[in-house]
Amino acid sequence: MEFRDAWSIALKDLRIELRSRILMNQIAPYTLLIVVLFGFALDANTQTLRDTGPGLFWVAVLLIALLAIQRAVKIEEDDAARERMLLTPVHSPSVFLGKSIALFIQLFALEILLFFVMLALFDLSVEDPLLIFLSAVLATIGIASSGTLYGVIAAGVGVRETLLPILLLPVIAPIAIGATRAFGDSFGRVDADGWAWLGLLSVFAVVYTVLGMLAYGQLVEDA
Amino acid sequence: MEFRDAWSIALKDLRIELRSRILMNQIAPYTLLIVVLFGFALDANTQTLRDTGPGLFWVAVLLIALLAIQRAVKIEEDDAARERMLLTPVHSPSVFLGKSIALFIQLFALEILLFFVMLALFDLSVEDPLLIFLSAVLATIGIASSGTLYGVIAAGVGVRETLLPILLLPVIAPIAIGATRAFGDSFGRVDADGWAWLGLLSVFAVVYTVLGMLAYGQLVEDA
Amino acid sequence: MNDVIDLREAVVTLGKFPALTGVTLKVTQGEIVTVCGPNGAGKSTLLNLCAGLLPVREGSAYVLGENLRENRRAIRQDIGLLGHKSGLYDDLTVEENVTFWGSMVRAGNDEIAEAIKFMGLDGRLRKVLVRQLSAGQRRRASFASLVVQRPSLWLLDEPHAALDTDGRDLVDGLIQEAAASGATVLLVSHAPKELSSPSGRFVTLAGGRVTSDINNEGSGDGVS
Amino acid sequence: MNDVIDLREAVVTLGKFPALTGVTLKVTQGEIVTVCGPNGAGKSTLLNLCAGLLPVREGSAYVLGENLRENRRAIRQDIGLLGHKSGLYDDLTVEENVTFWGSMVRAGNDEIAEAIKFMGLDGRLRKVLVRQLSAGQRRRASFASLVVQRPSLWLLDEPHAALDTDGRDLVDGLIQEAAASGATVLLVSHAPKELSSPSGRFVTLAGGRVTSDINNEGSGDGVS
Amino acid sequence: MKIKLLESNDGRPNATSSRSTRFLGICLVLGIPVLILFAFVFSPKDDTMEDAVRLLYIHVPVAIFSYIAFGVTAMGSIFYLWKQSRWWDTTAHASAEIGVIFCGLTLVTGSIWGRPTWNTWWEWGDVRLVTTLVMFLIFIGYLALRQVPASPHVRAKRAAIVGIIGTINIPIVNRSVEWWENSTLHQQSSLTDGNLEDLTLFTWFLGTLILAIAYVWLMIHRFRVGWLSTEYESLGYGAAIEERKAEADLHAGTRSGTTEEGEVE
Ligand code: HEM
Ligand SMILES: Nc1ncnc2c1ncn2[C@@H]1O[C@H](COP(=O)(O)OP(=O)(O)OP(=O)(O)O)[C@@H](O)[C@H]1O
Ligand SMILES: Nc1ncnc2c1ncn2[C@@H]1O[C@H](COP(=O)(O)OP(=O)(O)OP(=O)(O)O)[C@@H](O)[C@H]1O
Ligand SMILES: [Mg+2]
Ligand SMILES: [Mg+2]
Repeated sequence: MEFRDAWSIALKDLRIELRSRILMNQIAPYTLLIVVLFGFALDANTQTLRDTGPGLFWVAVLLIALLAIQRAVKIEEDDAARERMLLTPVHSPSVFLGKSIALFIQLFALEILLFFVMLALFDLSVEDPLLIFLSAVLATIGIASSGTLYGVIAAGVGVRETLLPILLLPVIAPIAIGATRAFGDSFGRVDADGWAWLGLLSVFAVVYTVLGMLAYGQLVEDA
Repeated sequence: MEFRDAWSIALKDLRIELRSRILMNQIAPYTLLIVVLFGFALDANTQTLRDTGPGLFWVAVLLIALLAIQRAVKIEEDDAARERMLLTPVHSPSVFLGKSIALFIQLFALEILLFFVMLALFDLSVEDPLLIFLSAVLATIGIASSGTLYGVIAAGVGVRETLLPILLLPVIAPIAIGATRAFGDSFGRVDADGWAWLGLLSVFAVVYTVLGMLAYGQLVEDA
Repeated sequence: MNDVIDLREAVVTLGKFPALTGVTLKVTQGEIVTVCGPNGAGKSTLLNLCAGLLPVREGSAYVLGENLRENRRAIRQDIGLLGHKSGLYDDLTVEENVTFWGSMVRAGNDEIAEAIKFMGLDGRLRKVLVRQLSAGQRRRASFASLVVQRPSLWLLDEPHAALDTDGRDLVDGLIQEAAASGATVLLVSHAPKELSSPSGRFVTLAGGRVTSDINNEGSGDGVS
Repeated sequence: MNDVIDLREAVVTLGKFPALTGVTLKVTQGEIVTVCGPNGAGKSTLLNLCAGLLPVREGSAYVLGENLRENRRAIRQDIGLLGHKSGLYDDLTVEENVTFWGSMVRAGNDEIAEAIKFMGLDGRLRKVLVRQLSAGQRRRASFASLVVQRPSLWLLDEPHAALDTDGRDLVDGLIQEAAASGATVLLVSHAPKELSSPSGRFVTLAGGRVTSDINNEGSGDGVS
Repeated sequence: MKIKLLESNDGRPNATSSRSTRFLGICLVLGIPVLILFAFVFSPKDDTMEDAVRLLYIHVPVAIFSYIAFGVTAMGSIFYLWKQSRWWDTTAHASAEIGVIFCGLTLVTGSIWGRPTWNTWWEWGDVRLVTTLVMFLIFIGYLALRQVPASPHVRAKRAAIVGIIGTINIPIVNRSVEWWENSTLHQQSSLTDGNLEDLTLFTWFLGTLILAIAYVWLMIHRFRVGWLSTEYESLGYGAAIEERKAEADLHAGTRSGTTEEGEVE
């Protein structure tokens, strides 16, 4: 595994994203929309919203992650670039890492945006910024690496758009729950032990990253 | 406009959907997942769930509709079938109608499924089945026709996956709100006047169907 | 008026790029015209223009007697375009695809069955999903969905691409037959000498305009 | 052992369909082998098999000395495959694409610039998004991203498709040069007579197996 | 279509300002301090809302002009579909952009106002608030669509239809307070009730007038920017055509040779 390859791959993905300006022009507004949508659905007073703030944040992140992963798979599939990659000396753990890094960066940028919007809209106050930061980073690593892994599982089957959510959501839901609890603690709303949940998140992050690096090659092998 | 053409087109779309079994194998489980996901997000007791039942139902329908519309656009785009259709004597209102009908049938089938799941899970009881039925039909017509219209607006731009939700969600959100209120009334939970909301839903259904039939040709003209 | 295509200094831009920089071209009914030219010369763009799929930015453009600057829709149903893409649905079988497009262009069931047979897609392939076809089989299916249309102007972008020798002969026969029955054919080819009848009219496009237009008489394709 | 490809009764199934029904084929180093055959004969499948992209179901298959039944990965980096699809990213420019694939196969910057120039993609096209290219230009870009790889086994599926005369000459030159420098070339073509050197070895595939294997001596391609 | 030069009639380079826009600008510069004076000093406090009432002078005018701006977008869109002229398209785009700003300001000032009066920044159950937000998002989508790379005509057409559909929502927003009375906290027509003090009413009119001038001023400038930028896009047109035509000469030799070969065989 060479880190330089991973980095080239990540850069390539990020460049494609910047080129199509999806991040700024589309996913960012979509982020806002999701928050609004939940507002409708709950139809509740601000107090309820405030209590469920962290949960909403992570559900929104999950849905955004799905979109971002779909995109990431699509750009490899559109013109058989995935097969092309097989015929290079690049090791598949590097490919996995590269695509995960790109996904992580995109998701994290959006989370920052979403975070401040929610902070303002739902009138939340942060009690433990370090816990917030760490749990966001760890959860996002978990989501990015499991997303990349499942993205390739759903790839090439012609029904990816609908298969991916089904496969992925149950897997990343536990991450979202963990992150929700950690956030809840940081906002001082839930009397959960945020740092304990952080442990869970790091387990997920490590497990999915390692598993991904091991399994990715197996999965892409048969194009 | 010939209705026979519309029907052929609808049949073709439905056949493609059945062939890829997305409806049964994928969107249906996804529907369930969304419901469960909201359960997490709310993190609430059954009473809250029961009160927000109608809202959840329609938010789930919106998300499913987005997936179904993406698919419907994709099958036309994949191998330039949209351009091919331009070179036939079929009138564009027929095409619009055909694609809307197919979308309607798929969405309605899923709504029936979702409805019974929610009924069971959230322990709801129906007080006014006619109102439920009519509001579901009208709302679904509105969603299907506006979705078909916006699907073609977002088509062919290379960033469809993300553009479509941004354009469409705010437009169909009012439909979902109206339907939520009508449902709420039918479940006897909200003291809204359900039948008045039904009026709003029929306005949307008519407006989007007429507008779609008029505008669709304009939109597909330039491939 | 017998000019099926009549372009004068037609300019077409794709995005900001002037893909056609002023094409002047007249094609009369029953002619078979082969368009050659280097990659990126604007050949596919020319076909799309003649199909009424692209707006004319400058100059004038008449196809089948209609002014494309005023009405690009009227002619479309009389045009059969075979582009680089197939225009088929991956998740339908060959037969379902051809039947669908046949019903869209009001073809009868006989014509549909005949087209499938003609392109050599009967037998096993009839019930195979288009997604699973080989490149050439897919091209044949695309052709079949065009044949049922019986257009009066055929626009063929590299009709030989991906086809085997039999397929090429079939297509050549089809082109001759179409022209003989009064239709007009504009086709793009990178290897004109390989066409079965290398006589006829050859138009060379380069840099978005016509650089040569040679007619080898004696082909006998032109009707009337 | 000098056999770059050594297949014996190799069977490959796509889904349930046996696309190759028992192919026996030996290709030695430095050879240029042209594979012909009707549409759906299994030519593309044969190339994918040789690239180690498909599992061998029966028979034996050795490529570049590796047993494909045991390890399909080891050989992949030495193989350049040009399939029906381009393997490029639509939203990157020509230069970005070739540079990316170049860096994946450890090519130097000079080689990358040279490949772009060689395929006639310098100048304006260098900065154009692949999405906006014409069919032939896209094919050229795909070739450029292959050239930087300098593979020892070239698998080319209709290398002439969509290319203009210049492009075809370039590609023919490339193939000759590759073979001369010790690489092996297996190419699929529907119009073998059109190749610049119609001598050499021709393998015909039909119904998923080899039906004829003719060697026109005197080509001088084989370097051994 | 003729390609106009980037020059105005008097031969000078085209700018986005002119004598009349400068006049409007001066009116604004003078008018805003006057409005501030009236809003903060001369007009009285409200009995119930105290000083918060002063937000009325900005909140209501921006709300009204966001309606007007989106209305103009719809009109421009309709006329574009009818006449296919770039003028209407640019108008629609310019107005939508200003409308989004005004609509955003409505949301912001409304939220700020809501804090002291309703004790909350935002109320999800409120029909007017939510429908205003929906309108805002629809036009955010409209602007996103305008960013998408596509040919100008295609983009204009698609945007026109989105603009028209978006505007259908405006009457719904406007009427929502009357239709669903029981689900709003929001003020109903307090202006037409006639129980406002004279000076308050006057200040409110002044605010509306200033906003009207601001809208017109912004429109003219934004329109010209839009017009010039499309003009700018087509600037290289002639040169691009020449460059493209020259590509032919590169291939001239080889190509004609090949064609003749074809004839001979
Ligand atoms: C985010 C919160 C708010 C939003 C989105 C909002 C939105 C609007 C809109 C769209 C209008 C124009 C209605 C029309 O003319 O049809 C309007 C008018 C008005 N708003 Fe708000 N508003 C908000 C908060 C408030 C608050 C907190 C107050 C005062 C307590 C207020 C008082 C008014 C008044 C008095 C009018 C004029 C009503 C009329 O004459 O029709 N608004 N608002
Ligand atoms: N958006 C764009 N920006 C820049 N150039 C473009 C754009 N769209 C198309 N082009 C260029 O316009 C030309 C399109 O030509 P066209 O597809 O008609 O070529 P062609 O003659 O069919 O070529 P081929 O033989 O390769 O199929 C190409 O040179 C392409 O690079
Ligand atoms: N899943 C499947 N089910 C049935 N048949 C299949 C399936 N997948 C592939 N095929 C068949 O296998 C064959 C694939 O052949 P291949 O693509 O190798 O053909 P080819 O020789 O490259 O033809 P062409 O010249 O048209 O490119 C085709 O006949 C195709 O119909
Ligand atoms: Mg072309
Ligand atoms: Mg093939």
